[in-house]
Amino acid sequence: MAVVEREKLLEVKNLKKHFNVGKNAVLKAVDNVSFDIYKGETLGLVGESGCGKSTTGRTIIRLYEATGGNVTFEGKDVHGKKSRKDLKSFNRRMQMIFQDPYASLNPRMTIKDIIAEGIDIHGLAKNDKERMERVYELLETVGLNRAHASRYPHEFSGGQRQRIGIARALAVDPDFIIADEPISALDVSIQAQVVNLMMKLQKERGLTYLFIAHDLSMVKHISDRVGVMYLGNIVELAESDELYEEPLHPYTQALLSAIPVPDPEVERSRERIILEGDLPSPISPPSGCRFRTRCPHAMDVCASKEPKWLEAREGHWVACHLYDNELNTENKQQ
Amino acid sequence: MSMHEKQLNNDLFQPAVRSSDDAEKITKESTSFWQDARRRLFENKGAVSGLIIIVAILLLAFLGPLFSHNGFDDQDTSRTNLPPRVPVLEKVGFLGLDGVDIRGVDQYKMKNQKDNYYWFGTDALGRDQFVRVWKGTQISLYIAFLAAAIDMVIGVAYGAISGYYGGKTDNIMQRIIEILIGIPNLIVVILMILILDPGILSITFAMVITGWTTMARIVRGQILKLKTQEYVLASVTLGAKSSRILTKHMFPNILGSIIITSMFTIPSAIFTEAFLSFIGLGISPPTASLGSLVNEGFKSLQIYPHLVLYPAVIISLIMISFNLLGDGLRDALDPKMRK
Amino acid sequence: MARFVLKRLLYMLITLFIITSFTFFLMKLLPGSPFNNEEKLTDQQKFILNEKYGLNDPVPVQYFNYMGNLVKGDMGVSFQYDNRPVSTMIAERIGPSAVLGVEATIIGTIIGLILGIAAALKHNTSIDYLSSLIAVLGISIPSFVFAGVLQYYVGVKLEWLPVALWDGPKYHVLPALSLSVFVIATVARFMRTEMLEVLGQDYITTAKSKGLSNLVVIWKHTIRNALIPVVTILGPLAINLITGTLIIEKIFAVPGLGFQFVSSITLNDYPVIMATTIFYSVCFIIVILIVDILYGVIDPRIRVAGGKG
Amino acid sequence: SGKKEEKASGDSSSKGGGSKEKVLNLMETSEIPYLDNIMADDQVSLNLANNVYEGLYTLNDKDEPVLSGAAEEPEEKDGGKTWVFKLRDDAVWSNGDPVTANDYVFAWRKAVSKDTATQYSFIYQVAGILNADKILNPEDPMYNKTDKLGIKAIDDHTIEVKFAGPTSAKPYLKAVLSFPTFYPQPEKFVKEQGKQYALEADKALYNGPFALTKWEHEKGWVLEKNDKYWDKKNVKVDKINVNILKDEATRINLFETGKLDRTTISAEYVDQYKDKKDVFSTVPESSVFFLRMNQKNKALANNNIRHAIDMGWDKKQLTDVLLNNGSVPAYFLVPSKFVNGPDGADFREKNGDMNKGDAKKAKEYWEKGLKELGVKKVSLTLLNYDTDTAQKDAQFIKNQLEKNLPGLSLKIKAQPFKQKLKLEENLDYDISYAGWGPDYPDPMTFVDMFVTGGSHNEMNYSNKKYDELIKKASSETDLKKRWEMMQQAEKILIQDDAAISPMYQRGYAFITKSNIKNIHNHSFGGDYSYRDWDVK
Amino acid sequence: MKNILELNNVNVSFHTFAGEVKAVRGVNLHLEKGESLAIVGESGSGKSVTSKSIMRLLPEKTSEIKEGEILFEGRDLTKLSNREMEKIRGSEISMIFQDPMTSLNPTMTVGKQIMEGLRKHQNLSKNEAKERAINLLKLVGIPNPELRINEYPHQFSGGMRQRVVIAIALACNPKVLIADEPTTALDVTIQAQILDLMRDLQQKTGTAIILITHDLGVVANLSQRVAVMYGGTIVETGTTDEVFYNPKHPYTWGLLSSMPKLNSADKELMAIPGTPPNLLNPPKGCPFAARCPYAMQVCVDNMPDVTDVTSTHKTACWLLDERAPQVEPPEAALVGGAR
Ligand SMILES: Nc1ncnc2c1ncn2[C@@H]1O[C@H](COP(=O)(O)OP(=O)(O)OP(=O)(O)O)[C@@H](O)[C@H]1O
Ligand SMILES: Nc1ncnc2c1ncn2[C@@H]1O[C@H](COP(=O)(O)OP(=O)(O)OP(=O)(O)O)[C@@H](O)[C@H]1O
Ligand SMILES: [Mg+2]
Ligand SMILES: [Mg+2]
Repeated sequence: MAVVEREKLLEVKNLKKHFNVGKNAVLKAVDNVSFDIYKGETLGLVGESGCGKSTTGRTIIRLYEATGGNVTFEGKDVHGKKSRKDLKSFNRRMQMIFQDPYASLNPRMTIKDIIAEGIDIHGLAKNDKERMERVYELLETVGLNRAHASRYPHEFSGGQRQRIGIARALAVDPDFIIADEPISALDVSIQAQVVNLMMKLQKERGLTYLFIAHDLSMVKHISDRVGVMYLGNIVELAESDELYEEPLHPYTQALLSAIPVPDPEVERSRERIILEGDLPSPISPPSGCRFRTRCPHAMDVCASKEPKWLEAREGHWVACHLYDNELNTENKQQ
Repeated sequence: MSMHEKQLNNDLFQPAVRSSDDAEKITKESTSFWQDARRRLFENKGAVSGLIIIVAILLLAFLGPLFSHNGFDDQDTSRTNLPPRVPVLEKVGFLGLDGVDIRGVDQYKMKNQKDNYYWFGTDALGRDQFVRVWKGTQISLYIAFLAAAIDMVIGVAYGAISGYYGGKTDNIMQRIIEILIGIPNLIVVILMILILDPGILSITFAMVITGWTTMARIVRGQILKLKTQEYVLASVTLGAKSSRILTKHMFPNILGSIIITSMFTIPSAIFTEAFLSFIGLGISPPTASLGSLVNEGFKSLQIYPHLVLYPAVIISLIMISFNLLGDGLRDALDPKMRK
Repeated sequence: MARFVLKRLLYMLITLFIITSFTFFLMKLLPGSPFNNEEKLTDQQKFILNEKYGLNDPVPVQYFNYMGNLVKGDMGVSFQYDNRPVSTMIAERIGPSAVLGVEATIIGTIIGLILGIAAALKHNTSIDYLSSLIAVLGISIPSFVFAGVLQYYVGVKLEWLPVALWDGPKYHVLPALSLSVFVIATVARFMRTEMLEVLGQDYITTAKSKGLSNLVVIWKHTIRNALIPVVTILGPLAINLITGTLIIEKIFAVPGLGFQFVSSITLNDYPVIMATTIFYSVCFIIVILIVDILYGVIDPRIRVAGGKG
Repeated sequence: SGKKEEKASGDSSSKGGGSKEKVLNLMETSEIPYLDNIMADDQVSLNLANNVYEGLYTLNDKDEPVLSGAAEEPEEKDGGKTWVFKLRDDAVWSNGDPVTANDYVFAWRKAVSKDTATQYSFIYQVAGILNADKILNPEDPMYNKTDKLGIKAIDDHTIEVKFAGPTSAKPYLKAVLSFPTFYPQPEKFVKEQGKQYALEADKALYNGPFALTKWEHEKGWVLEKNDKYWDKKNVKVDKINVNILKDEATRINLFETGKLDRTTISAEYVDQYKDKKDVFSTVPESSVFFLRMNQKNKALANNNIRHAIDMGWDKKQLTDVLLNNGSVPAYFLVPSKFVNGPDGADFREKNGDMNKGDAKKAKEYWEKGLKELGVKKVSLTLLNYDTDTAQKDAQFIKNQLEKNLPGLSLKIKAQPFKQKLKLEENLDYDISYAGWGPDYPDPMTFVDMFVTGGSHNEMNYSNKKYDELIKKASSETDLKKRWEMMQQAEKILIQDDAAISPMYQRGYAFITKSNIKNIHNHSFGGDYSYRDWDVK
Repeated sequence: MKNILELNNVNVSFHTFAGEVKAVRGVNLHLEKGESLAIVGESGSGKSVTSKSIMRLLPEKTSEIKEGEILFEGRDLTKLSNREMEKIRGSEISMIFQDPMTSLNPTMTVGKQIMEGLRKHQNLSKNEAKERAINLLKLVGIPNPELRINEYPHQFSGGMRQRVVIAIALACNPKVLIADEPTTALDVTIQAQILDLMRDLQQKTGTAIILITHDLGVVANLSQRVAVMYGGTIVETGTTDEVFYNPKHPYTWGLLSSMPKLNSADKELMAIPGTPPNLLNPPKGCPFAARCPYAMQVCVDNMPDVTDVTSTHKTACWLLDERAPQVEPPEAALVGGAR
């Protein structure tokens, strides 16, 4: 994939989201995260559970007020004071698909009402007939049929539910969709259905995705570029092929080495990088590089200094002292 | 190889012909949530019997008094405190419907009322309890519905706003509830007596002031839980207004808890009304409600148990049927219970 | 933890201050004077009496005087009972009320829990229905009716227990039982729902998979987890019982707080109204605090978060 | 003999060896508000004071004042304006100190002091003690100068009481002096105790037939025979347990199980006990209940309408069926068997029943009244107490009146006691269910209520003739004339003006264990003197 | 016989309001001493029900083992009394549940939860049990076990919780360990640790493992043999190599091909269209027929017979019938080939 001049759709700069969790403790769920998303691409975001992926997504779409930093969408600031009208138009442009396909559907609403909600809110249909037409169209778009319209969420399989969630997001014709682990709650055979659908829609409608997941193989499959998060920071960001072939950050390396492959021979013979210990608490993250407590290559400097966000290769960004040339030359000099 | 193989025709080993979406075929007519709920409600045996009892009680409340030639305030001091006596059933001794009081004296004979039948007996003023009980039922049912309505309107709204907006709003609103609970009710009620004229309106008002705090607390808790549900967040990202989120997403999902809580408020409202009426903030005598009949009848529990028995039984019946209906309603509102 | 409690206590003080002030001014709006034979008093007498109790001052002055004394811990003296300090009055009367309330809460909770647990374990059987029926009756028939029936049948007819008065443990049984009916009903209903919920949880299956017997699973794993919502409703319920219930105390001649509070309001015994209100509110707020702390004891997950201040 | 007894002090209840202790188990409906006799302003306190303390006089079983603290009838001086009492020298407080003249002076002065502010201070005005009204008047220069009160200790056992007017106009004076507010108090002890005085059983001294030996607040108390009482040989009962029992069913149940010896019962239970002659009794009382008719209301300003309302309902049914407790229908204001006149006859004997019409007559009045008013319909509200019986009564009256007086609609408005009083005071009602008990044993306590502008009038009633009669009667020294004037006033009030509609003279129904004898009740002051009671 | 556990024609049904859910239909399985068997399959295919029926942990009132026998060391577990079953649970056979977040009691310390089983089955004293619990925690790789046994589950991370669950299951050295999706909720890095841990244990203690998962990568990693379940039946079993490199059933093909491969350049994944069958009313024929791209007429109405591909590899599919057309597995399903 050649890097041609691409139009930035979304810019995230130094985004911070801290939660107050009683007793004056602050949980830094997202701390200084920056990245851009280009029009029409899919940016994958991976990382261990609890590292702040969802929080990043939710803060971008304003479900949370950001603690710091800013998000611009097509050059316009997303956060800060906005009128209802601005907010509404913003809501039309940016949508979200949620992790749990069941929890994200109101159990007491029929599918047609769930899908039509965006249509109702934004007054996209003139009358009931038009509204239903749109609902049917959307249902068909996501591979369901009209007869499903008056059923309830619990009457659907997981894959179908997730497709309903997609239809709901599509109802307002968004340009950008944040998909927060849209497939982790699904079955393997169904995951493929959803991913295929998402990719099909992207092709047809020119959608842009922020695709959050922790299933690395699926992320690689769908994403153009992938960011790796660890404990509230992005530690590596690159084109997906590049990242999978040549991961730079020790954490990414460990992650990739641990993906089980459905091939007994490969599995029998492979070497895994096993990380010692668990994810530290985001309330009191380690000083310096947050990964240092589990890093096989940890150095003294990691404890004292936060690694810089640097472009180690063209389009391949990483936050690790191992690739900090200044630091390395310093070391050499000593 | 197994037996049936031979019976299998070779033709069967041709690719199957299928319509495209067999697996996802559905055959159900299009209905709305509320239509569904209604249907489910009527399929629930408990709920239906609850409903039937309520309707029966409602009918009796309005038609019952017509069965008697007595008005609810027809007094006659020559027939006071008669125990119940019902034609035909009076022959069945153990039912105690033969006009003999608990000391074994046939009061009808003693008071020269041999030709009369008072199904629920008479009270200290010689009034026909049957008529009074059903008249009282009218009022108590009104109170029950009123209390439920107040709970629904004020309690739910208050709790919902407090829980939904959270933060400072919540903190302040919760303090207000604490204060409302802290200030003695009786003072408030007496002060209301000063400004309001007795009547059903005053009762309504008195209950409006104090009757909804429990509901508000329960609803708040539920809303707090629902607030972080993904379907609510989904609606937020669609740009839904708070009012829409509250009414469309939260309300149907907390209705179950609301119904259960109402089951506690209703009986307490019935007796609160009796108390309010007693101290002069309610319905003025001779009109009586079930609650006041129980309160009054309780004083002669040992001598004329019939005075407390019938209204108490009817209150219990109302509550049992409300509960049956409430449970049914809760199930009906849960689409998962659909068959 | 200490911080959390402290913060809550501070809130409590503010709430209390508002309740006290509100009650004070509302109370002053009550009709009539606090004097017994009001209808017979001449204006001169009223003046003298008001003078004695400082009631001739403008209400705001009275308010500041009252609050000033309150801060010093002086809650004033009763008008109705010969200059008796209201603090001692409450202290004297709270004993029986509290004992009774605690007993009723304990009896009610135990029986309610048993009923609720039985109903949940025997879901949709006659035991379940019976328990529900008892619950509904307990909610819909006022406690005084139970009290009357118990007193008459157990006390007078069977002579198993004393009819009334307050002279020892034997005397507690009937009133506590009557009071507990509502508690039983409430606890049973809540417990049943919660038990059903908990019984469906994964960790119950885990417990069973260890080979624990049913009894152990229910006792050690189910009940405690089902208890949290019950604790929530139990707090305010207990407060209402502990601070005295007029009618039951009246029926069983229990020398408690219930009657005093009601009569202080109907007779305008201002200092008693104020003191009782404050006492009640303090109890209420403390119990809510205790409930929150109890949450933590029962559910360690909440302990860490330090509650939702 | 006082000295001998002192030795035994500290052992308050020495029981006669062998002979069985005589114990009474009684009840009250509320806690003792005041153990201080001067503060006592309610039935419980007054009754207690009557039994544990003693004044100059006490009422005997016929309700006549007899000497108790005073050794002999007073020596009258000044044309009756000064009485000198000799006190008994064997009367002592329960700590053995003698009851002295100074104790009386101290107590009386305390009673009229503004710091005491007892509600019954007015009884000093009723008795006409010199300067009492000035001392009690905040506008008077003599306000609160208690030492100016007409009482003086001549020596340890003699007091001199001065009156503002001739005592001969007050035939009830001695009875009034039997009222607890006139009892002595041991100055030294009271001062020692300060604020604590009479707050607990052991914080007071007793000079009456009984001593309060145990007091558990809100629960009950125990009276024991006072060993130091000068007349203790005539006190038969050894011990009285009093429990506070607020609920009637509870009282009956306790009575049934033998834990209670005597209780009042209400209508419902009367049926149950009426035939048990050995336990059932009714006791008349001297309170009268009546309907006030507020003449600010146009309809009620009409004499015929008032007559119609007074006659339009059956008082006998009310007392016999509803109250059913020994109350008697009242066609009068001054109760029967209250006080006898100078002629020795009951006040009622001459005045009898008034307005004893029937429904037919009531209707005639009613129609006449309506015609005069030029209306067909009258709607009125009946202000009522929020008690069970009052509400039942009101319903009966409403039913009767509406039946018998076509065009009348009566709405019942029950109100909490204080609010009811306020509404009455503001004349903010039409008809009101009211009652009056005597403040002193004389018809005047009833008949003077309705003078124009009187503080107990509260219904805008005004009749010059009536006012004049009352005014004259209060200073009339010719007792016979005075008596007749009062009777005439009552006639005007009821027969002519139907200013009020009397309902009933209250009675109480009691059940009492059959072994309890010599029970009497007083129409004034404390209800009972237990010293006369006996357990057989 | 080496089989420690043997399931013969096991049928399990649930009785629901809607009717009988036939969740497991004629399952045959065997487990040898010390081996590791994986059961894979779609959600709802009956994996958990099968394993719970071995433990007899299905809800008593609503479920029923309708047919078949479950032999554990020759004893039929379905015939044992509850008492006898309690002795086996946790000590002879133990189980790890799917969700580490919910399978620990939130209100009991971790240590107590581990000790419970020990004290029951091995009659250890409190201290002995504690010591053993500490050892177990050490074994599953939890640092500072002495301190951590006194903590509550919420104080543990997801991975640690899952390790606690494993420690509980291993406490009494069971002969059979059933692990129901032990790593689904975990991250790959932690998943890897857990898999290593289980392999270690198997080698050290000779415990036989039934591993339930739908992640074929995990299967490839841990198991010697695989059983593929679909619609309540086992559609294919064999050694891991046989199933991965020579799959015979179209569902297995679908499963293998729907996994994205890190090194494949294909943009479209091979999804299996449609949804699993409704077990309320299971199809007469092959449960997969409705979604099978190769379905024939015979598949719709007739349950396929089990065909032995090799002595260890068995498949239930009509395609293996000689009358059926030859079908090649799709490219994407060829695990080895594309490598
Ligand atoms: N509303 C909240 N209040 C407090 N803490 C929160 C809140 N939401 C998230 N967190 C914390 O922020 C951190 C990041 O959470 P987040 O949900 O973003 O993780 P994630 O990467 O999406 O994990 P997962 O893969 O489990 O979804 C976690 O430690 C979480 O506990
Ligand atoms: N208690 C129950 N009542 C009714 N049906 C049940 C019950 N438990 C399971 N089932 C049904 O039995 C079938 C098999 O369920 P099971 O839990 O074994 O699936 P699974 O293969 O473990 O799926 P997953 O991968 O999602 O865990 C499902 O259709 C399910 O709906
Ligand atoms: Mg997330
Ligand atoms: Mg499962």
